[in-house]
Order: sequence, then structure tokens, then C-alpha cells
Amino acid sequence: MAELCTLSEAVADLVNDGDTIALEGFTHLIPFAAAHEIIRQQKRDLTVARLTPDLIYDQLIGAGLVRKLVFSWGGNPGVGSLHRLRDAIENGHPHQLELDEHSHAGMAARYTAGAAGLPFGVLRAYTGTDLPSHTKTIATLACPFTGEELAAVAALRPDVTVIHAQQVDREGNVGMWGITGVQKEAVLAARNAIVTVEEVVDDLAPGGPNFVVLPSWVVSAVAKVPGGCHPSYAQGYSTRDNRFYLEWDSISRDRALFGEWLERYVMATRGHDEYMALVGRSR
Amino acid sequence: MAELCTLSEAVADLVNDGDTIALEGFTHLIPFAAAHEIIRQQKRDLTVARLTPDLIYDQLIGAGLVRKLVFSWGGNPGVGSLHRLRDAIENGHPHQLELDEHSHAGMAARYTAGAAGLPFGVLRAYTGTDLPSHTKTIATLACPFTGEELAAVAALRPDVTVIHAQQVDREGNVGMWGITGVQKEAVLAARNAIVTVEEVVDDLAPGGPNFVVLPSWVVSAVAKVPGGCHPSYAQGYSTRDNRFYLEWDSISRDRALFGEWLERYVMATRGHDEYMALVGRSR
Amino acid sequence: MSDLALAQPLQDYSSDEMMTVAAARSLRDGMVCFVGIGLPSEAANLARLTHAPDLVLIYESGTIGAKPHVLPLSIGDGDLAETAVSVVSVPEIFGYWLQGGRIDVGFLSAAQIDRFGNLNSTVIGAYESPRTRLPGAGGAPEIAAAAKQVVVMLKHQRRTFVEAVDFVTSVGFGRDGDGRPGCWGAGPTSVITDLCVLTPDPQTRELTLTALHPGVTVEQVEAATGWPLAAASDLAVTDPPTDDELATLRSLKSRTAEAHSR
Amino acid sequence: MSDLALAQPLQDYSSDEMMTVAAARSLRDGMVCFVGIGLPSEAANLARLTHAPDLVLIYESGTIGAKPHVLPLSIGDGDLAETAVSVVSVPEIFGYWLQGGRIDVGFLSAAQIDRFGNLNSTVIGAYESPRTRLPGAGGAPEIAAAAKQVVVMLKHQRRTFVEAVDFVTSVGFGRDGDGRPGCWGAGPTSVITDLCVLTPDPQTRELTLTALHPGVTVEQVEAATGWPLAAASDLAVTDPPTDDELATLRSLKSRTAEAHSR
Repeated sequence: MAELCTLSEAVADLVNDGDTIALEGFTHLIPFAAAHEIIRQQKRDLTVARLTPDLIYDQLIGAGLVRKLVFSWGGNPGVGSLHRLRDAIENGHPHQLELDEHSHAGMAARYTAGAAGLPFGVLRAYTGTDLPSHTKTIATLACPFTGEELAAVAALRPDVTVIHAQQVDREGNVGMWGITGVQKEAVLAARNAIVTVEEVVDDLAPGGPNFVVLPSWVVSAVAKVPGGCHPSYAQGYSTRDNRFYLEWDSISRDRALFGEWLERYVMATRGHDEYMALVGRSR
Repeated sequence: MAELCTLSEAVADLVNDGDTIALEGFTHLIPFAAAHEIIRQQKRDLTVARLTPDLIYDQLIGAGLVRKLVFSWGGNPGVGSLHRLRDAIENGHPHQLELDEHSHAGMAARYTAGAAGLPFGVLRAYTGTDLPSHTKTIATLACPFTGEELAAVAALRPDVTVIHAQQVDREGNVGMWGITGVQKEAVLAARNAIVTVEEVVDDLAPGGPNFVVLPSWVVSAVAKVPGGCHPSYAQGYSTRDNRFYLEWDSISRDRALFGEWLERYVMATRGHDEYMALVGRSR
Repeated sequence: MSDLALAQPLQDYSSDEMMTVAAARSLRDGMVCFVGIGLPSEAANLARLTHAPDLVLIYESGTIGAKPHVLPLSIGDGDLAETAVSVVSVPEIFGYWLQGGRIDVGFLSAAQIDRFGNLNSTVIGAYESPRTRLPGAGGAPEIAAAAKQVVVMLKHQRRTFVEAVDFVTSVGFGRDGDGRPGCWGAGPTSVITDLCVLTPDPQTRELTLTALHPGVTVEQVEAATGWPLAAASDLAVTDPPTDDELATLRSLKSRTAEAHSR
Repeated sequence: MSDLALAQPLQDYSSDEMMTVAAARSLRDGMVCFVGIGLPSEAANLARLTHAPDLVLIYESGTIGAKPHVLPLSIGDGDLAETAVSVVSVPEIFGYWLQGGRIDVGFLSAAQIDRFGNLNSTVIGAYESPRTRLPGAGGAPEIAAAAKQVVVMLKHQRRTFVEAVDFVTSVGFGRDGDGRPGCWGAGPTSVITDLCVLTPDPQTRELTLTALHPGVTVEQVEAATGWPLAAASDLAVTDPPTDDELATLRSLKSRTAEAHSR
């Protein structure tokens, strides 16, 4: 049963050093506030899984908290590179980064298998590519009916999945809409799930297409964090801060600048409200 | 691209003798009108797939049009037996019926594999049961990562899937809500799909939870047939005719009574409007 | 027998009502319950309307957290969708929810059960040439395999409680009681009938008589069981239905009859 | 060159515009197109706003039939969800829609391409010790495998058109041009650059120069290609952009720039 608590409590209670965590959200609803809280609490030696590492993992990697990255596309969407990610892979700064690299289809199948209680997922994927020779969680298997060879990917079961959603009702049921990516699967695949939400409502009410409801009893903790996905967006509540994504390119490109940004906007803020005030997006 | 046409045209154009057809709908939205039209047009030697054969396949089987039944639960929900189905299996009347028998989970995985372009689906199923020794479309396979043994089921790819939905918009996009069962998967697994709808609308508008949209271009033909799911129901448009399900028990139990019912309500009616008027459910 | 029971008039209830009440009591509040139509649905909704208001009912039609106003006649009644917290597809309900290991209790019934809790709902006689063709598996095999525990509800009759089932539709502890290879859940934890409660022996896994409903004798149960029935030494007696349980059950059933006759 | 082209002022457009226009023209109305961000999205939306109003755009974020008002900056812009016929999950878009064989054309780009249309978007240098780490696969490997045909859009440069890609992220016809075992789609049917169009030779599957954009010479293309480039004997010249194509593209891009600067 989902407990309504502060984000700081949820991260302290549920995220441990050495955990495999998935902070999901496909461009939309990326749970940045939770990542910042993980940085504030200096959870270390993390394996972090996400289809698109995005700025959120660029920050975690740059902060030196990540041991291993499980992913499928690591760029700054529409802008360019994730420079902290590249610095880790290309130069081992701030330390070496282990990779478990897939395609989107493979990552989606891995979460789906995890959610469905299966040890692996089957898909037509990776054919003719060099990924299987570098990624241990890819294998092949033959169809028992036709003999055809297909790809298999190992189920992904995070210790903790964190997502940001639009709404939670008084009973703790979570509602989200718009582009919902792999969030349902990532939550159901995980041992524990933390959800940050824009709003607590009496009754869930979809504000757009593709309404997804997660019953209270599959969520471990819910924290009300309006704007908790900035610079990503929550459809019906906020718009994407495209300028932030553009500006990140120069912040992230420079180790010193990144360090200053992290200190000022994350370490020196006591929580998301202070962060939002500082980036000029008070709500 | 979905063409708006009459149900009679859709069945004549798309359903052929010897086809594998799936008329899906899980208690809700069962496409009875389409089955009646298939009977009127005397399409023969059919393989019919459905999780729950329900009255709809009891009628097709009793009408002598079915060679093989692919299914997982063949009862009259809340009432008892499907007597035409039983008569075919127990006594070979009106002729022998070949069975391809699964559990619901297995059938769902078969349609899902078909929709996803895979030759088979993987699941934890059939463990310790006698089903695999009678059903050729069940096999086992080992996880390439853990060695664990799991069930595999062959993909199910109907020649034609038929469903009933609440709405179609002017562009041919189909909208349905409420309990939607395996309909999306059954449509996407099929070579062709026929949809009967309650209403043609300017813009699709969900009248309940779980709104599912099928884009126009995955549907072959759409026919407006209000009440086309009677005695099943369409949430927001009609209620289940429970009395019909109860009365079916005695109609179906007796070969002669069934024959009279079929002649009077299906063969002698020129279409669904006449059927509805006759069963006293004019709309 | 508890104090509560002493306050009740005895035998002011049918053996079927006792069965439903006993099954309802096996559910704790907050449990997640995968429910079939008929007796299981009746018991689960009785529990929800009495001691377990936060029981989560999942029907295989894809309705999660349904709170039906009356008992559904079919697994896909509109009432289930309209009162559910979430409605999902059938592939999802079996994939993410049942197979995903999220079900605390699965309720099952069947036409035959054997001493190791294996269930038959497929066929009486041989599969290829059946004497009686039954509806078949539905969701049962995977409920039996994946629910953390399984509660079986059956009327106690010799033709139902058989030495060997004609077909294993849903596995209990296997034909020879060897266990449940490849299954996630614990299997049948109790079999609740109109006469008694059977539970598997922790060592042998054989169904053993552990509680009699009020007024029922061991001999009656033995006569209705098709194998030599083992009985626990410390045989309990089920508390009879309370006034509240009976009143709630009867009101639910009469509301249901009224609703479905329309 | 068609009559249309003769009516246009020559060179009143950039080579990038020519590339986008040529790619847009490769899409027929009603096609189902799996689109990535950047050049592919620009070309697909230009087609939708000119000759192919019923083009179905699918973005990997799960938006089916999106009709964005401006070019999305990210694959998950709200505009895509709000204008889509249907929005589904990421597992579903890759499972039922791409892998299900429902995509007519997949658009791809990359950092490197070789003569057999194999694409690299993973790494320059060795995988374990890269000179330049690129973003990686995203949806590309399965688009390359499953779309009925693949159109590749790339700026023509010697460091991009290489003898051998450092890493095969998405398969064209294989490192040795041996074919596409296990793939459903036909593979790359054209590579559209800012200089020309290459298409695979029907026999050898090697990318062959088949059309030059107006004003471009074979020598220019050869100089920008890292392998000895085969050229068709009947080399075509691409029709230059029409006024309508140019005006539509420029208006789309200025609306886009304006929207994203907010």
C-alpha cells in the first residue's frame, strides 16, 4: 500500500548503496527531483537503468554515484551529447562506468519480462548488429515450433523504480497520461516503487490520452512534488524546459562548470522547492 | 484503411470457407451479429478461435460450420453448459469437432505473439497439467540465462478477426472501452479485421475506463450495427441480456429446438435489425 | 468455538451458506484476490462487505479492484469495469498481475479433486471420447500455479472427491503428491466444502480433515470422500455464521437475483 | 527533370533543404512511417504538409498518427501525444507496431555508413575504449530489421561514408553484403544525402550512386565517399525543390524555432 511521505523520506527508506535503480519516463515525466534527492543523500555504487539516460543520469554519473549504466540511447534529445556520460566512458571520469547496452526494443522487453515474472523476453532484435558480442544480457533461442532463431534478453528487475506521475488519489492510486513510456512495466518489475506526483486529488481524472492507473498496492511510497520532473514536463501541468536542455550542453561539457552547477542547484538546496526557485521556475 | 460498408458485404468479402476466424470479446462486446451473418452466408469448414466460445460459437458449431475449435473455457457464463459444443464433442453432432485447447493465459499469449510478429509466446503455464499432452501448440523451452523451463505456445494468426466496438470516427479509427479482453491483440494478429460498431461519431470519446483506439489502417472493414453484440452488451450503449443467456440453456440443449431457433432468428432474418426486432430488443 | 458463535442461533443457515462464510473468513483485509465466478466470487464479496473492506478483487476480465454492487453473473459484467480502480487487457491481467506474482489468494472450484488437491474442470471420462465434456481450464491452471496460496471451494460429494481425477486441469501437489515443480505459489492451502475444511498435511501434502462445520460428523465426510480420508487428531469445529455474515450474504444474494432478473 | 522543376529558380535553396525535400518525396501518401527526431522527422512532416496528408507518423515514444504543429525537439514532446490518433506504451510500440510488421518506411540516420548500408550510431573507435562515444542504438536496430523499407538520411562526408563502420548498430546488408538473415524488411532502399541519392545494387547490394542533386558532380560525391563508389550508367538528376516544398519547409522550421525558444 502506497504511503504518502516526503521525497526525502522515500529515498532514505527505499534506496540503498549498491542498488539497481530505474528512474523512468520517456522524455515526458522524468523524475528529476528524485534523482536530485538521491544525489543529496549520496547513495553510491548504483546500477542505473533507463532507456534514455538523459540529463537525469548525466547528473548522477557526473556526481560519481554510478557504477553501471543499463541503457539504450544516451544523448541529449535534440541537442547532442551527454558530456558527463561521455567523460565517464571515454576518460573514466569521475570513475569507470560499466555498460549493459541494448536497443529500446530490448530494454522494453527486459522490463516487460520483469513485470510479467519471466526470466527473459523474446524478440526479433539485434540481428546483424555488434551489440550481442558486447552485452551479456542478450542471447539467442530457437522457436520450439518453427526452429526460427530469435533474440532473448534477460529480465530487468530493479530494486527500486522511481517515476513521476500527474496524480495520486486519497487511496494512493496513481494516475498518469500522455506518453507513459515503460513506466508501468518498470514499476511492476521492481521490488519497490517510488512515485512523485504533481497533485493529490479526490478522484483520478485523465487530462489526456492513454490514461494509466497504478493501484495503490503496487507502489511503495508516494511523494507530492509539483514540478518534480523539471526540466522534463508533466502533460497538463507543465511544459518542457527546452532552454534548460540546450543550456545543459555547456554546463555538462565542462567538469568545473558541472561541479558548480551540482553544488549550487542540488547539494546546496534543501529540496525541490528551493531547486525550482533557483532555476526560476517557482510554481 | 477501414472501409465503411454493410456487415453482409464485409463477411462476403473477407470470410472464406476453411478460414481461421476469431470473433473476440470477453463477455462484453461479443460480435454476435457478425456470427449470424456468417451463418446466413453459410461459410463452412471454419477453424474458430476464442477464449470463451460462449453462445456465439455454440451457434456456429450447432449450425455445422465449424471444423476445429481453438479455445480455453467453453461454458455458458453463470448458467452452465454450451450444449451444441458438448453435443459436437461428446456425440460428433452435427459432426466431429477438432480441439486445440488452452488456458486463458495461453490463448492470450498466442494472440499477443501473433500481434507482435513472433512465432511463439513464453509463459509460466500448464505446469503439472494434462493439457500439453493433448495440445500440439504447447511446448516447453529453457531460459537461455537461467536454464529454467517454461511453456511456449504457438502464435495464433487468424485469417480474419471480428470484434464489436462502441465507436468509429469519420476517418475510420475505432474506439472501445470497458472490458476489452484480447481484442486489440486479436485484431493485430489477424490478416484482416472486421469491426462492427454501435455508432459513427465525429470524434472518438471514451464513455468509460480503459479506452482503446485502433487506427483506421489496421482495420479492413467497419460496419455500423447497433446492438450487434446482443445478447452480450456494449458498455454505454446496452446492458447484457442475462435472460437470453438463461433461456439459451433450454434452446441449446435440444437439437430440434436449436434448429428451429437458428432457422427463425438467423436464417429467416435478413439482417441484424430483423433479428433484434424478433428478439424484442428493437433499438 | 468462539464466544461470538455462542451468541448465534444454531442451524439457522444452510450448509452452502456455511461454506461461503468459511471461505470468506479465510481472506484477510488488504489481500489481493483473483476471483472466479460463482462460489468464489460470492465468498470474496462477502469478505469485502464484512471483515475485509480493503480486499482487492481481481477478475480475469481485467478488472482490478472491482467493488461490484451485486454478484456478477459473468466474469465480464459492466459493474466490474465501472467499479474497478483499473481495467486492463486480458493478456495484461494474466501476464503482469497473475504471472507477475501479485496475487495473494486464488479461489478455485472444479468438477473433481483428488487427495493431493489436483483439480479437474476439463472432462469426465477420456479426453478424446468424454462421457461429459466440462467447460475447460479458463484461468485456473495459472491461478493454481502462480497465486501465493489457493483456496478451493467445492460441494462435498463422492463423485467430486475422487481417488484420481480424470484430467489434471490445475495442479495441486501433483498426481503422486510429489510437489509443484515450476510453480511459484504454495498451492492449495485449504479446501472448503459444505461439510468441512481440508488442509494439506505439511509432510505428505495429502488433504486432511482439519475442521468440521457445526453438526457434521467425520463419518458424513468420509462417506462423501472417494479416498480413505486422513483426519487431524485435533479436529476443530468451524464457528457458525454470525448474524452479520448471514444477513450480509442473504442481502447480497437477493440483490443479485433481483438485478439479474431484469 | 520534370516540368515542375523548370519553373523554379535554381539554387534558391541549400543542400540540406534539397536533402530534406528529396527524402520527403520518397514517402507516398498513406504510408506508415516510423520516424526519428531530427532530419527524418523534418522530412516526414514536410511530406505530410505537402503531397502526403494521410502519411501516418509513428514516433517511438508511442504516439501513433501524430500530426505535430511544429517539429518536435524530443521524441516525447507533448504535441505528439496531443495530436496522435492513439498513444501507447513503449513496449507496445516496439512489439505490436514495429516488430508486428506494420511499418512501411523506417527513417534512420547515423554517424557512419558503409557500402552495404550498415549503420553505426554507437561508437567511434573500439567499443571498450572509444575515441568518441555516440548515443547508441535507440530504436534503430529494430527499425532497420523490421520496417518494410528503410530510408537513410545523412550528410555526405568522407568520415561518415566509410569503408568499414566501427560498430554495426543497425544492419543494412551485413558487413560483407551477404544479406539480412532473420530480418523481415527489405533493408535500405535509398540513402539520401545533401549531395545525391544512393540505392543498393539489386545484385551486389552495394550502395550505388543513382541520382545527383542539381549542380552536384560525380567527382564531388566520390571525394566525400570513403570507398570506391559505383555509379549507375543512367544517372538521374533530382528535381530541385518546388516553391511549395521550400515555402512549407521554411515555414515549418521557423515555426519550430519560435516554439522551442519559448
